[in-house]
Amino acid sequence: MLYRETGDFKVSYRDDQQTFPIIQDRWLFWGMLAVAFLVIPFIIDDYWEKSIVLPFLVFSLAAIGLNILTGYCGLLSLGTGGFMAVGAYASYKLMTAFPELNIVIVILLSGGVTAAVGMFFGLPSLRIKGFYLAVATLAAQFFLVWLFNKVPWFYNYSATGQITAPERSIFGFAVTGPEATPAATYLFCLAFVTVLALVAKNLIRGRIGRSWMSIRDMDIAAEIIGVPPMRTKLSAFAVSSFYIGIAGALYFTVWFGAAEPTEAFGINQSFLVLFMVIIGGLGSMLGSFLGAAFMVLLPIVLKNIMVGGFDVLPVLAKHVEITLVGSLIIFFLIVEPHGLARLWSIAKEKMRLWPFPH
Amino acid sequence: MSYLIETILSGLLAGVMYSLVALGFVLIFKASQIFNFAQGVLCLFAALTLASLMLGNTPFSELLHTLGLPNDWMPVVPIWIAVPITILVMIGLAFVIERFVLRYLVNQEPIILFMATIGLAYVLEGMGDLMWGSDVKPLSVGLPEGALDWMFDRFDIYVDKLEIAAAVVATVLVIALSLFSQYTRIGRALRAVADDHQAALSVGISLRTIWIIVWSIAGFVALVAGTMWGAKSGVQFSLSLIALKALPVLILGGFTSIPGAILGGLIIGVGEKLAELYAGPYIGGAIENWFAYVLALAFLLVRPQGLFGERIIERV
Amino acid sequence: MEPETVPQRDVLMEVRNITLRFGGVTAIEDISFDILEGEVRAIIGPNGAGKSSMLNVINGFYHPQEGEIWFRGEKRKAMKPHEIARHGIARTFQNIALFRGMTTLDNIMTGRLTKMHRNMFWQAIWRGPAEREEVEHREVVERIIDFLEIQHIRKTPVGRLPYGLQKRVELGRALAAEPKLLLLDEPMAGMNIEEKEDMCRFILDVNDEFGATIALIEHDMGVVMDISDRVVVLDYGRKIGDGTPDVVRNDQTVIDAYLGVAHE
Amino acid sequence: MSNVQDSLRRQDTFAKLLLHNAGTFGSRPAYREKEFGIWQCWTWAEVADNVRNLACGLADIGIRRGDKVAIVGSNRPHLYWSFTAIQAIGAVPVPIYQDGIAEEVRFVLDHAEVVCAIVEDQEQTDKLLDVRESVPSLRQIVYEDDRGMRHYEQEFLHKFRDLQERGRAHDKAHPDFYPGEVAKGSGDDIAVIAYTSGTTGRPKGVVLKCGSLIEVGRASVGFEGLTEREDILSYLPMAWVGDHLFSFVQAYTAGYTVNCPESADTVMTDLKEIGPTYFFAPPSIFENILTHMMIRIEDASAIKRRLFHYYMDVAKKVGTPLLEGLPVGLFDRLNYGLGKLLIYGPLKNTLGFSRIRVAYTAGAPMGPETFRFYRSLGINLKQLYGQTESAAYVCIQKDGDVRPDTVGPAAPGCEVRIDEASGEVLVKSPGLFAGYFKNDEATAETLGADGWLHTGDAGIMTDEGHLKVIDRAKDVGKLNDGTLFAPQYLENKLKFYPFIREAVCHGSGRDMVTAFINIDMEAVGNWAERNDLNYASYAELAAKPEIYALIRSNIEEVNRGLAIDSELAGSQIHRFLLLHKELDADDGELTRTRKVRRRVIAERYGSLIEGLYSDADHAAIEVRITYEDGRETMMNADLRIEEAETFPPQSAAEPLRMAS
Repeated sequence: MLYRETGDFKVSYRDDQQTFPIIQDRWLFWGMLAVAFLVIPFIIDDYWEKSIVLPFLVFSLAAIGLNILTGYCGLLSLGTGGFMAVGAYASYKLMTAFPELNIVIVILLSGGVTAAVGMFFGLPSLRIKGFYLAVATLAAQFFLVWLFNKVPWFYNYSATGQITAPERSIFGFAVTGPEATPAATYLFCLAFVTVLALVAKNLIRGRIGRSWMSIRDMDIAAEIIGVPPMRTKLSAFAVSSFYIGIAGALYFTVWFGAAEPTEAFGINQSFLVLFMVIIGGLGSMLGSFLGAAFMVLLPIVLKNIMVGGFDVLPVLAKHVEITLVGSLIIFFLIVEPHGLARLWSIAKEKMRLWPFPH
Repeated sequence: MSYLIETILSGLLAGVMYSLVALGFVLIFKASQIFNFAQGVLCLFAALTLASLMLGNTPFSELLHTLGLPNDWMPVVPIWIAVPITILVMIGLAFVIERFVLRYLVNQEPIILFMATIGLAYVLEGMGDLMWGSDVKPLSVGLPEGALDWMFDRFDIYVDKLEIAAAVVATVLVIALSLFSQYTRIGRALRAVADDHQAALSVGISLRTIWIIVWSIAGFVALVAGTMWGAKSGVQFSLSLIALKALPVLILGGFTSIPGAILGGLIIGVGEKLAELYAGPYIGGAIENWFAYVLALAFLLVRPQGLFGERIIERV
Repeated sequence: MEPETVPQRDVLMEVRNITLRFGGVTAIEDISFDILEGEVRAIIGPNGAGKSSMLNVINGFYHPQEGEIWFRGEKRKAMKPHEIARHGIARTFQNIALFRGMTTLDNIMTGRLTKMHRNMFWQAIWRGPAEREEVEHREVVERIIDFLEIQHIRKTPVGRLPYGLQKRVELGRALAAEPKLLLLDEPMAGMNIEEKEDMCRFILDVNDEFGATIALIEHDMGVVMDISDRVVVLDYGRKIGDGTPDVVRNDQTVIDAYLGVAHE
Repeated sequence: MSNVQDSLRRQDTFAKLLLHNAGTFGSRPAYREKEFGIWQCWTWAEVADNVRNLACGLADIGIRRGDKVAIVGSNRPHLYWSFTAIQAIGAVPVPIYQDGIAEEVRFVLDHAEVVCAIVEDQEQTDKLLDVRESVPSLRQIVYEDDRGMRHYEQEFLHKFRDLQERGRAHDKAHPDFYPGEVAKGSGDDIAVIAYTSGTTGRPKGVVLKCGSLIEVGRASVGFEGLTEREDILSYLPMAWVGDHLFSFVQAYTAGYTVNCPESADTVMTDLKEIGPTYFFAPPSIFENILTHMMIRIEDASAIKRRLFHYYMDVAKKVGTPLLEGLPVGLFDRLNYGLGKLLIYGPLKNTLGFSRIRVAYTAGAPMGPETFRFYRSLGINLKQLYGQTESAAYVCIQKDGDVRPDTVGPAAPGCEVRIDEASGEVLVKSPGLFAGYFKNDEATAETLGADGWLHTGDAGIMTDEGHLKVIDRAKDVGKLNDGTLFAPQYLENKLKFYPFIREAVCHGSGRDMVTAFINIDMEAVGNWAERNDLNYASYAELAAKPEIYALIRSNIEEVNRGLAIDSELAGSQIHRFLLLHKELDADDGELTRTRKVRRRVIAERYGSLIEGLYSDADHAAIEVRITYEDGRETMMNADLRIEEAETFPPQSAAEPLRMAS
């Protein structure tokens, strides 16, 4: 209905294959980016930062990571929590071992470390497929959490077994530690998310993305037309883990400032991210964001309604919440198994054809 | 030496329990290609229901309390009534699951069904807590407990009677299931559906019926497994995590093989106990959590089709 | 332009004494034949004769227990299918094996993957080398799309396309690799007469304009006799005939084993 | 040399105009073509270069001044360049309808003494090779698309690109040749010989001169204020004078961009992508789009459908006055604005009409209902009146003074008058042709000694000086009771209904009016599906009683409308039948521009007409039909005849309601 595509024709392949080929989408994208960078920093407060915005940003990254592996390359993973832990502990070790190192570099390196670990745990994917592989990734999940629990070197032999992020700043603004302002942490994460999301989109639309998708859609045919399965699958594991590692690092350094592996990076975290990807839409960048937003907001909304609105006991509310989250997931899978992204694209298609139905 | 035997024995017994959970998975996977992640929670839910009935807990008591309704009217139910009631609850659950979940997801991709079972796990976990509360509940179903004296006296080996009992029950269950699937019409239909949905329909049983039956059986198996685990360590949330233990068993044994599930369970049980005994102390202990996976993985790399799977010839 | 009446053609590929077994079952037994540069070579035979297995051996998906394959004058070493693809062998599949989640354009672009080299760094940045490479290959692919007359479905996910068009897209994907040898596994199976005619035209045009050597499996004898230069006949994993369509058509063994059956 | 410069500066030929355009807006896009997934683009400078090479190439293969060169193919930039290249060396382009059957093509080639043909692809090459034997003058063929041409080895076949290469070499060797040839050109050169499809007889070659075409171009471009920034979509047959005016003459004089679709099948998609600012279509296309739109909206949800129809009614009431700049109430204005947001805007967007500044319809009169419909959406649609012989330039409606029932006043530079005796429209236009090629007799008949063009149209001048074209003069007749009978007027009213694709009315010299109806396969098929009617063929569908009922209701609505009009109340349609086949240009029943050839139809369907004027409730018919490849077959049918209700004449007190 709002689309006016007439006259927006493409005279070069570059225009034709840009990220947002429709001009209104481009406006929307830039508009949202402008709001995100120029408006929100001035109105954000502590509650929004810690409960909504940072979780959304961090989990968006994790969801992009998992979507690359599961949605684009077709490899189901249940080890997201473990890989986030790798990112978190890598950033902790790097921050404490090299205090002078810039936090941006620390976080990127943490992603790199996680990528390496991810590739290692991706090795079984060369022999096994489907749910067998999914179960295999659980090995990574349990092993890694165990590792960070049991080997004191990782938590610098602290008495509690917890890790705490020291303060680091960029351009004089603290982005980690208790002094960091909501605006600073928010912008810090937003910058990462923006750049990394664009990078992910670039990878997906080009040679590498097509190899991933070919493996996903029909691995045998892909190999026969010349896609090397080993390199392709490992690259998916590497890139996916890189994103998840960075998400883990941000989770620990910027969002919580402290972490303890069993709670923060347990199997439930893996499921949470998987839900985001499925509900958002497998194989969709937009879906990663929508899924993250949905799963971050859902419990908050439910809790506010129950505790705030009906004065239900928090414990009871927690139980109701779990039940409702589970039901909603089932409901969603039934209504639209391809996720929010598909709903959006259907709506968009309708808008483009309005008032005609087809 | 006796310590080693003790370890192996206890591993075998624990393995039987893993097998029991894995069995539930295999049944459902064979009949419907659904990777049922909720199997562990099913165990928890069954055990929770049984234990609470026997304790005389009122369902939804906290909720009733919040709503200002009477919440203390359930009598203590004797075991011989509580078990049938629980079985009925599990069968009812199978109906509900078929009616409200599976029916709408026919022909969806496996990953979608898998996600639905995770959703189901959440729902069951939440419902269990809502109905019965989240506190730890003791469960005593009259099984013998304590050390098996003559083993202890003769060989200085400690074996828990409860575990022996569990093993016996599990064995009986497995045999019963095998007989059921071999010699009954429904059983044959279940096996047929694993190979070919059309074939099953030609036996004259609808897919929906098959699903309900298979989920009911899985619920029953879950009840047995849950009861055994619950009797051992009390009914609590962590019980649902034993499902995760059953997963490597599945990899090892194959998703569709009942003998695979049993043998896999035993191997994992023993392997994990031995590893904890010999390797654990050197690397920090508590390796039970992941060792089973690594074992299964290592095995898979050698034999990707699992213990009893056939070598697949890929065609294009 | 030299008129192409010169019979002297080089041997592009030669399979020598290939034997392939699965467990105890012998799928192919001691088969040898050659494929000449630029020809259309048909492999025919009743169901289960080992035709598809033969293609799978040629593109390295199956590894024969015995025998060797000579390609472009060299004995081929043991290779993975994706390496063989890089050496210039592309194929289509009996049961369409397209990437269903991708568009026609993307499917055909995957055919170019062996020719794209920009590393992950450039891919991530996109602007610059990666984009230039992408556009370069897009141009080639667009010519294939134009050639196969599938412009109107360029951006349609292939899962939504009718069967005949999917077959065409698959041919496009194979063409995109600019293969020396193109293997077509029943390119016309399940098509109506009109679609078959189109496909025949495309195959001949591919042979002609892209200069690809073609080895194809086909059941429709009329089609085979029309478009192929030479025919190999297999039956129960053995070769029972080899020669021009005319020779094969009049060969008594072939008639007994295959044509007779087909005409009954 | 300075003579050359002087001559070039005069811009009285298209080759000179091209040089001028290349100099003035050299880097602006002149042509775009959807190919290989994107819009390939050529600037004016590039076009000038291409044309120069091509022209030199043509000279190199022996084309000389005065030679006739045919152009056959669909709308492609290369073929448009060919016009200029041919003209540049003093030869004469002869565009030929590319969907014409072999015999039509042969006739034109032979009649025009064509020596060379520039064709699009293998299909057209084959067509020419087939008739080459019987056209001795044809010596060379140039083809653009080399697909499938690998084994064509005849030395008289040239690839377009190779020819341009030859031209480039020739140009290098003789750099003065091209400017010299262009300078030799003058406004008096023949620009094109356009063969009219004609509703009667053999095609006639209309000779149009460069100077007059350019004058027409300048005048019409100035009239509408067209600039080099316009975008048009060229999809009409290149051999039709309308397309020539629009895609060639005006494009050169205004310097705007000509966009060519990817193929005939993708025109609607391409239209949507380009979103032309200036659009030209014969009424049949507008009618088709309208029909299609109505079909599509019927599939929409009830809410959307209701919204659509509501706002269509609003548009009918408010849209046209707004476009005309008349005062409209505030509420209506706001409501129309809302409709623009909800319906009109998106609608125009999905059709590709969002950017249109001016749209023309020409070639045939358009039904007033269809015309009003588009204008009410805010599309500045106008009628253009003209014929090949006047370069399609006689009357144009003026902004702010557009009426559905007239074609507007005489365009700048034109004079129009009505012959008092015959009521025929007589025209003087700067675009007047120089005569029919090799047909002085016809020339003398059409172009009187007084210099007036006898159009053959019957018309009247309104008091405001607007021309109202009633019909072809020879078609207008009288019923036995003396009532005026204008078949086309009735047919256009009928064709407004989506279910009616074509109509042929009879009545001249009869007691009453009757009609043949061609149902619209798509619209009726869609309706049938919705109503669970099964059918296997067009003929079967057209014979269904339900469909007869459907069409009858349409006809009766037309009758009701006619009853109000005192002059035409007598020409209500009494009896009708649904034809079992679609009228087809290949059978000679329509012209290539889809005009009804009454004489042919009267001959072929004589028994049906007799049936209509008897008491019979059915009539049998046998017709020969021709396939595209020239094969023929006989087709039999027995068609039912039904009556339609007619209404007593009323006074016009009640305002004429628009059918919806």
